[in-house]
Amino acid sequence: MIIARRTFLKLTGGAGAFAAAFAAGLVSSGRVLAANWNKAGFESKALADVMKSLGATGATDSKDIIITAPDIAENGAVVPVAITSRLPNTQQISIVAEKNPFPLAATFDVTGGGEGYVSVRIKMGQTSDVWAVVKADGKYFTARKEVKITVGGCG
Amino acid sequence: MVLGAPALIAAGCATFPDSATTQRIAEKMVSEDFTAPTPALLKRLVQDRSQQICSKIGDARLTQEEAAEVVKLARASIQYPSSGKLVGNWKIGDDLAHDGAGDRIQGGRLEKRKENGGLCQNCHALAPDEINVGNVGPSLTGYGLQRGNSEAIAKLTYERIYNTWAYSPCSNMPRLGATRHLTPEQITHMVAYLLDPASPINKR
Amino acid sequence: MAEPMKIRATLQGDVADVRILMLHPMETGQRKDAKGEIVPMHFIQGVMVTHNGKTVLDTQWSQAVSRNPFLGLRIKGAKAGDKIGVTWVDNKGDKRTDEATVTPAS
Amino acid sequence: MPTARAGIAAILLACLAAWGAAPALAQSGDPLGVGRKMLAEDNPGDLWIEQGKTLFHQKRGPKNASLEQCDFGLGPGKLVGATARLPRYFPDTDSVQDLESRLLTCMVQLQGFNRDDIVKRAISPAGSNGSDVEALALYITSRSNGMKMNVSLSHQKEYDMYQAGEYLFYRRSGQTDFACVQCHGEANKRIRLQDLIHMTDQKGVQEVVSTWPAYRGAHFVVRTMQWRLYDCFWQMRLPELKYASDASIALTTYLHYQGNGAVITVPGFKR
Repeated sequence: MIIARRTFLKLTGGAGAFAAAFAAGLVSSGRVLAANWNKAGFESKALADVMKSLGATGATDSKDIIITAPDIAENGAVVPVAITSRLPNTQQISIVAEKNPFPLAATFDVTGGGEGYVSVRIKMGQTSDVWAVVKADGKYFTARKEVKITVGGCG
Repeated sequence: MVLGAPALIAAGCATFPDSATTQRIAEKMVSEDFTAPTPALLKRLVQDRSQQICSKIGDARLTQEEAAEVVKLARASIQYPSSGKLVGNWKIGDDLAHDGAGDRIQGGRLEKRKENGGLCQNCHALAPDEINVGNVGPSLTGYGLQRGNSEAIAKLTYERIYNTWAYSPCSNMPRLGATRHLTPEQITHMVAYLLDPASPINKR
Repeated sequence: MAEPMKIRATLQGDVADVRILMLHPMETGQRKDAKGEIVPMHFIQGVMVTHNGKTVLDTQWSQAVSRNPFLGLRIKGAKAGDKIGVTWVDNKGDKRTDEATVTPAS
Repeated sequence: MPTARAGIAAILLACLAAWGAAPALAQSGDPLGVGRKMLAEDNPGDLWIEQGKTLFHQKRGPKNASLEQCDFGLGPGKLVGATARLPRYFPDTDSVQDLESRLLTCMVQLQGFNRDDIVKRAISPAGSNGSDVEALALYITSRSNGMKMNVSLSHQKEYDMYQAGEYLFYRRSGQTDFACVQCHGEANKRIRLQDLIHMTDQKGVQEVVSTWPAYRGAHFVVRTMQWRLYDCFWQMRLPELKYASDASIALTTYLHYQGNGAVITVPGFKR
């Protein structure tokens, strides 16, 4: 279905889309309100740079992080991703779609009684590994899962 | 559970319209309830003889005579490319097989492209590694591997795409050439895509 | 104008399962409208969730979060009747706060 | 036609069976299921219910009136259970109306809106905030949530509509030779990855009639049954189905009646 595909492309944008968006909007607007917003991380174009911005370079794989996401997503504009961390004292969870033009999608700081669990929906431009980067007890751990993106529709 | 005619109708006080009355009412809707940018496009709703025969309601069966008529009309409809060559370029055919666009009408405008997509991916499994394929029609994976690429197979394949009703009267598959959705030349590319040993559809 | 969120907070043992739906375009800044003009970038940058006034989740989002966002989280040590507060802030400075009460599992 | 279908299937299956072509999906369980479940559990469509409620009670239009006096068949303003019985015959308009055509009648008669204006905006652009009609249709239908679809064919015009709807469901035309049944007449079929609902089966048709209006994930708005039908004709390469036309109401009458007994659960969630 072509309308869906068009919509998908428009709403998610391509690589150029994200770059242009950042150049035109965020970077110059100076109206970034969230004080702790990780500008360097959200502007990073490579996984390694994202990890660096999070201070997570050299993080180790952990089986205590579970990524719940579809093997195949019908609609790349809405890919559900839930992260469960069983690591003691989970402090932060980030979701990174490696092949997105700007891979870092979201970071969640867990405080107080918050559990090591978040669920969200992200845009993905193409089939890619989705990474969970978890800070627990001051150390960084990762897990990843591939999500295949097909542009759904019947046209 | 398969649905039948509404048995509850008997319990009501209205009368069951006979099929001629229903047809009259419904055809009036068809003629009044659709819009198109041009009168010619509105004519797409007009059925040809074969479509009339193939619009069986519910469990109604095609009679042998009807099937024979559909086959006869289909056979007569088939035209071959002026070049006489039935096997084109499989790469073009590959693109066509994965193109589902063209000729739709929305917001008072016709989706006009140089040529229409072949629609294959919507209904058929294609190359072995493809996920985003339909299953309304049978899998075409390995089509050429099973059949070879003789002239006879090329002709059969061409004809089945051009007007599949010549072989399977009233099947769900569109008569892609006969309805002018595709040109004869486009169909030769799809034949190549199905038969060529180098085509992804014949990857082992 | 920011539309109200839909917040569900259901108790499962002593954990509140919190599900939040927000109405927001999450524009990437690249989409064109019907007239062919670029729709300016417009997305939620941060969402804060509180439990009886105490912050339990502080998020940073990019425009890669989907339109009409969903956020799910779990809060330990919750009781029926506890207050869950949610505030989002977008890159244009629009914000919206809504509150819900933790309900027992049905 | 079943004979014809079996025919083509038999010919091709015979060829395929020899080397056992299994589609990739069949081998890997349900790789789409996880995502579908996650999306359906938290449906953004819910956000439009409140909007629809506000629109319903607000005094609007040239006549500055609410829709509280609108009669959906159970009496003015009575919404609970009303959509479970639609489409139905309405004496005041002497016609069979579905939810959306009835809503149009009320917006014109009670509120003084211009019919053409509403129709033009009824189906909103993808990625928009949705239309008034979409929000209203969802709110009104949500008032029948949990109730069973119970369409009756007791008036002659209701019978006629049903029969015409069935006729249209099977009527093939256009360059794809499609009627509805070509895609919706068998179980476990897909167009690409999208499941096609088996509408000549009671369970299948019940799923259709109980889940619209629905949030359409790829469009980010609530879509209605009128949209669903319109979009099918578009994909079939046929002319555009007029909003709230008799043809659309006939098809809805046919499907809703077949789906009687389905428990209404809106908004649905469609990929």
